[in-house]
Amino acid sequence: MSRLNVELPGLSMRNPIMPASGCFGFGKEYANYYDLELLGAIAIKATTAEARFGNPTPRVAETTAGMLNAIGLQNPGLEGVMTNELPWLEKFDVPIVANVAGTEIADYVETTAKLSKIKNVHAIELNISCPNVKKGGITFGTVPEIAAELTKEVKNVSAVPVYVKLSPNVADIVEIAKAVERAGADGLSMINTLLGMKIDLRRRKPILSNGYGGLSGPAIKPVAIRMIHQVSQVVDIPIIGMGGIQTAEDVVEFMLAGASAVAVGTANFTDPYVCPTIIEELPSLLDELGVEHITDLIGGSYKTCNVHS
Amino acid sequence: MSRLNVELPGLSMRNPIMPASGCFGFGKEYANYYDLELLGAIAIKATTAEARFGNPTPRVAETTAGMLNAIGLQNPGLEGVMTNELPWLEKFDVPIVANVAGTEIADYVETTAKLSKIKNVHAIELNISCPNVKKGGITFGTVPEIAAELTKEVKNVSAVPVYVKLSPNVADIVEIAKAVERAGADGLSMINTLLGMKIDLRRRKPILSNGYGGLSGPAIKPVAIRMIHQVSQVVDIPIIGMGGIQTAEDVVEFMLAGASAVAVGTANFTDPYVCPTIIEELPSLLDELGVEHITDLIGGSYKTCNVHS
Amino acid sequence: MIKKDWLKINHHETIAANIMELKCSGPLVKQMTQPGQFLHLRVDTSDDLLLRRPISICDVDLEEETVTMLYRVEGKGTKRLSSKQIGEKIDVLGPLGNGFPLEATERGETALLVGGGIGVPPLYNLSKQLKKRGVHVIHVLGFQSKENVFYEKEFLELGETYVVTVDGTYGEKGFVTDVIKEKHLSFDTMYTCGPTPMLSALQNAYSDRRLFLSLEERMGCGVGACFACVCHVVGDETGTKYRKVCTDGPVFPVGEVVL
Amino acid sequence: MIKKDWLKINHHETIAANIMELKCSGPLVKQMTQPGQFLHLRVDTSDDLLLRRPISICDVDLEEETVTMLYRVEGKGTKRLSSKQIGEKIDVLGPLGNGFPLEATERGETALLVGGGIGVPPLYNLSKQLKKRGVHVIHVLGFQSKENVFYEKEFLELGETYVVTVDGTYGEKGFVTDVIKEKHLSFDTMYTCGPTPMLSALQNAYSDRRLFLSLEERMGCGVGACFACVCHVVGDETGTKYRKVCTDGPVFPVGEVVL
Ligand SMILES: Cc1cc2nc3c(=O)[nH]c(=O)nc-3n(C[C@H](O)[C@H](O)[C@H](O)COP(=O)(O)OP(=O)(O)OC[C@H]3O[C@@H](n4cnc5c(N)ncnc54)[C@H](O)[C@@H]3O)c2cc1C
Ligand SMILES: Cc1cc2nc3c(=O)[nH]c(=O)nc-3n(C[C@H](O)[C@H](O)[C@H](O)COP(=O)(O)OP(=O)(O)OC[C@H]3O[C@@H](n4cnc5c(N)ncnc54)[C@H](O)[C@@H]3O)c2cc1C
Ligand SMILES: Cc1cc2nc3c(=O)[nH]c(=O)nc-3n(C[C@H](O)[C@H](O)[C@H](O)COP(=O)(O)O)c2cc1C
Ligand SMILES: Cc1cc2nc3c(=O)[nH]c(=O)nc-3n(C[C@H](O)[C@H](O)[C@H](O)COP(=O)(O)O)c2cc1C
Ligand code: FES
Ligand code: FES
Repeated sequence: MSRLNVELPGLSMRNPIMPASGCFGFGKEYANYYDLELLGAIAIKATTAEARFGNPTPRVAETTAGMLNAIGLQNPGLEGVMTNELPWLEKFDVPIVANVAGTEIADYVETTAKLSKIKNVHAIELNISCPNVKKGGITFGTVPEIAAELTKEVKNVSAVPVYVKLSPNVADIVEIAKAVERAGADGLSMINTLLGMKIDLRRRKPILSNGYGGLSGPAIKPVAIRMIHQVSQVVDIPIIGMGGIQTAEDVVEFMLAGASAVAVGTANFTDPYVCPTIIEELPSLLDELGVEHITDLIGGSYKTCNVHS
Repeated sequence: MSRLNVELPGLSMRNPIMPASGCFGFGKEYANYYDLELLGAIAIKATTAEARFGNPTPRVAETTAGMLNAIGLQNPGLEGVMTNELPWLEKFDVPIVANVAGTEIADYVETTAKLSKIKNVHAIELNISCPNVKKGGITFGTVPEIAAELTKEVKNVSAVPVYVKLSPNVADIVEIAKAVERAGADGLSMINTLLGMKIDLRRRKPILSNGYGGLSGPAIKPVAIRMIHQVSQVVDIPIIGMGGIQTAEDVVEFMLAGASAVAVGTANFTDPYVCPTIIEELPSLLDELGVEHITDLIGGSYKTCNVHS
Repeated sequence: MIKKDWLKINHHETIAANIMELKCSGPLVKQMTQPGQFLHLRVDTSDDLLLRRPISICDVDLEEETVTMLYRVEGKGTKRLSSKQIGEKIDVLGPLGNGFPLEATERGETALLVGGGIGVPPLYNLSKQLKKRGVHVIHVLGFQSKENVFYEKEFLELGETYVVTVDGTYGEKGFVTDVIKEKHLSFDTMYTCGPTPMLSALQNAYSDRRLFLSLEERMGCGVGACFACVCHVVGDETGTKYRKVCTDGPVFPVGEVVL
Repeated sequence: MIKKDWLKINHHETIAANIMELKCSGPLVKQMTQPGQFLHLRVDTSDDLLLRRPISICDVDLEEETVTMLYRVEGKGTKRLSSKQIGEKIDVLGPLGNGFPLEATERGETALLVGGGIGVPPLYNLSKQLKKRGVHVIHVLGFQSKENVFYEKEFLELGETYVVTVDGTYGEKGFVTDVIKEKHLSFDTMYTCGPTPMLSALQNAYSDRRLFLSLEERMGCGVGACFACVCHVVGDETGTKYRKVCTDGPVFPVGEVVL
């Protein structure tokens, strides 16, 4: 009897835990640490149409309870991912979420069209935190109309459900969420990183060679919880929650806020075993909280009907 | 010979350190801990036209390297502040920054008109992170046009320079900053808190009775540094920087990012002596960094002319 | 006058289920004269826990400059505090707030001290000081269950002591209010600290008596500057009057604030 | 196979200005067989420092299951590490990466080991292992100043050792490259670890020799998953080829990666 399984569009997950995109490569490295089939799903690193080297190093900086990254979407490109990475993952019975990035709509469309047809890709995660070169560098994810247009075009070509990964760097996350839902998104992933910076006092220069980078880790958790709480009450599509998750308690908090599953990013760096540890600890935490099935938690902070008290 | 003094519109500060609004009451409490004249300035708690009790408790929650607050702008109202709080502060030779909040433009105008004429009020800080009731609850600080309109109206009546305190909960902080500069702001304060939430797993309810609250503390520092770095390069008015400052090193980082002075908020709760401690530590840190006068640091992360290397 | 210092841990042990007894010393203790005041502890210096934890003064030895605190291991902060070893130092701000008024009870009168759970500790030094002033003290201490009971012996040494457990596994069964009625305890002044439902029950039953209640609220600064810990004032029609638990309280006379 | 464990601190002391020697033990040490590999340390369990710190293996005693690390107290993490006491445990991930190839030098040949500052430590176990294989070892160790010099005696016990300081306050004055030239040191293989400018100078001077360089880069995961620590590949026209310092390195043969 499973108490942890979660059914989401395209993703039949044995538990709600997946490593977050960009924090788990294409799975090979952590496969040296544990059996990847323990995971509910795997979100692989962002894939772009062409191979990319990314930004110059340093690409990471530590901040209080967080980290900044400016990897710059390094990846082997669509061809590389299809020929080298995804086939290797086939031996694991675990659904893959393919994260797709680009600099214009055509990139996303091309990449999605091809990736979504690969056997073990069960869902596409649209990374809309990238700047749109055609629109003068405005980030896709900050303008509802642009986010919606991108979603629609990608949905047209995708063979699997599409999750749109929202950027938290906006004034009104609800507006964006509703726009992509209307445009056909099957689910949402939230949140991506907050834009941040750290300066080296002695060199008087940013630590990241790119200047700005994405802030992740427990520092941003309250922002993620708030956004998921806002959005989950007004959309009808499920949310994969992320942002600072480190423990089973964090997972419960995200689900109470309205997430249907979660992704763990930065915490993999602190502890490579964090995902299986969380999965192992969940059942006893559910016992302690008097929860039978993990899905009973979803939206529990506003859905009174679920509360056992 | 002072190495720490900073001259800003309306504010002749003996050092760049002021306690942040809302974290220092009206000065009375911390006056039991140290001489308030050690400070560069004091930003007093937000004043509204009418007295307010604020939100029900709990009003604070701790998060990793941060805290959430939903005080709800409790304050004795314009009359109370003018008759009880400001006169008491007169005995200290330290400039006061009066933080002004409201729910519609008329509130801000009324409060500023009166407060700005009080002898020891040297500057007004406009808290534009409040929801505008007349515009359906949209936060003043998230729409450039509304922020600009508010700034202009307030400038019209203010007898002292006006600093506009920006909300970080926006997609494009530069746009807002430019709009309020054009509308006549004499300076900027940034950043206010990020909107966040924390949920109690057992009660399944937000810890704050208000649900959402403002995230402050070191968790948000990278966001503050990034925004100040972005804005200071494109505006000609000075910036009072804040968000997670705890140490003299943090002050230097904010000034390198482009702040001309700083405010210390949450850290007062961790250590009531934090402001005088920072002030005391600054000179030796300047020595270590080879900086003669603290103002040489301003914008040092992008102004190469200032670098001694 | 110093208000914050590093106290050295002399003693740290578990005395009941999840309840630790912590003794530490330093010159700051000299100022801890008022029972019912609290200390604001920084549990460690890492930056993930920013807020201090308010913990009541349970007892002080002014000669030895030693203060005793009893605390329940609850969340992140008290868990981390519980790992501190003898010899380590801890950053203490205080004493803060207004404690129990000793002068409210005259020599020869009887004071009833009613504590619930982790509200029991501040009553201990209060009882000692009242007794020293010639006040007759009676204690009613309520706990969840047998395993949670602490300091019974210590209170017994000062006077009559009734222990009550909700589940009846130790002492009387029920709530503190039950015992006060059943035992017909009479008193001139009542001092109490404990969970809000207990305080409300006592307030309802004894609103016409000399009753002092110690409140709990989540705090930011602990010194009166942040307005985190306010409560409404009884009978205030404007709804804007307030008291701060950290500086006006934590102890209030009955009828002053809304619980 | 375990890859992460809590090692117990046996020894922790300052051996030069800001340089600490840390020895700890546990079964994980059994796997630390390759000189030049590194350990990824979690300096403590509070949540304000999320990233692990990469520290080289300086020496191992496989029998005693003890590993020695030398580190410089730099920023927040190493400062906090330096306060750990004997008996405390520390969370160690590793050994990670590809170390120095012992087999690149044949019995009877000469290896020149060139270290700069905090790049010196990994050369110590390398030297020991090379010597055990019958290789003749020569060491050139560069430091800023006299107060920064460490492990001279330890290296001397293994073979010829030249210490160089930038300011000339100890040993030869100048850079490691100066000494190599002035002393006409000849070698079959050179192994080096130190600051990038030093590595570049050696690479430029000895690009046609058997030379292995250990690189440093800021890391996220340390295991190859995050792409934080990449470097370009020499001669790659596409600009998209890379090596990861954490898994492909930290040791690379000369000419493989762009410094
Ligand atoms: C005046 C006063 C005196 C107190 N005296 C004692 C005492 O003598 N012994 C004792 O065990 N406890 C006492 N408490 C309660 C104690 O402060 C909390 O149990 C403690 O702060 C919980 O911290 P944590 O790190 O374990 O929990 P966490 O959940 O990690 O705390 C998170 C935040 O919430 C606050 N918080 C959580 N619970 C409470 C609470 N019940 N009251 C106030 N703040 C809370 C914490 O201070 C912290 O800021 C007192 C509280 C007050 C207000
Ligand atoms: C493969 C490898 C082996 C190393 N071996 C040793 C050794 O044996 N002894 C030793 O003293 N140092 C060694 N270093 C350098 C050591 O990792 C850094 O000095 C240390 O991480 C600094 O941490 P901090 O907390 O003091 O500084 P902080 O400034 O607080 O560190 C902040 C972040 O930046 C990273 N960082 C800062 N400086 C460096 C650096 N020079 N290299 C890599 N990351 C850095 C930290 O790991 C951390 O993630 C090695 C580095 C690498 C990559
Ligand atoms: C090093 C690193 C690389 C990342 N790369 C990607 C990426 O390629 N695509 C993406 O959508 N998100 C990426 N992210 C964001 C994470 O997937 C996640 O949304 C974010 O880090 C918040 O979760 P966390 O706090 O658990 O790390 C990356 C994050 C980190 C730290
Ligand atoms: C308890 C609390 C109350 C605050 N009240 C106000 C306020 O009244 N007006 C205002 O402009 N900002 C207010 N702020 C925001 C701070 O002034 C500051 O901008 C923010 O906390 C970031 O700085 P910090 O991280 O140093 O706290 C408040 C912050 C806190 C924590
Ligand atoms: S805790 Fe800040 S006013 Fe009471
Ligand atoms: S540190 Fe993550 S790939 Fe090397």
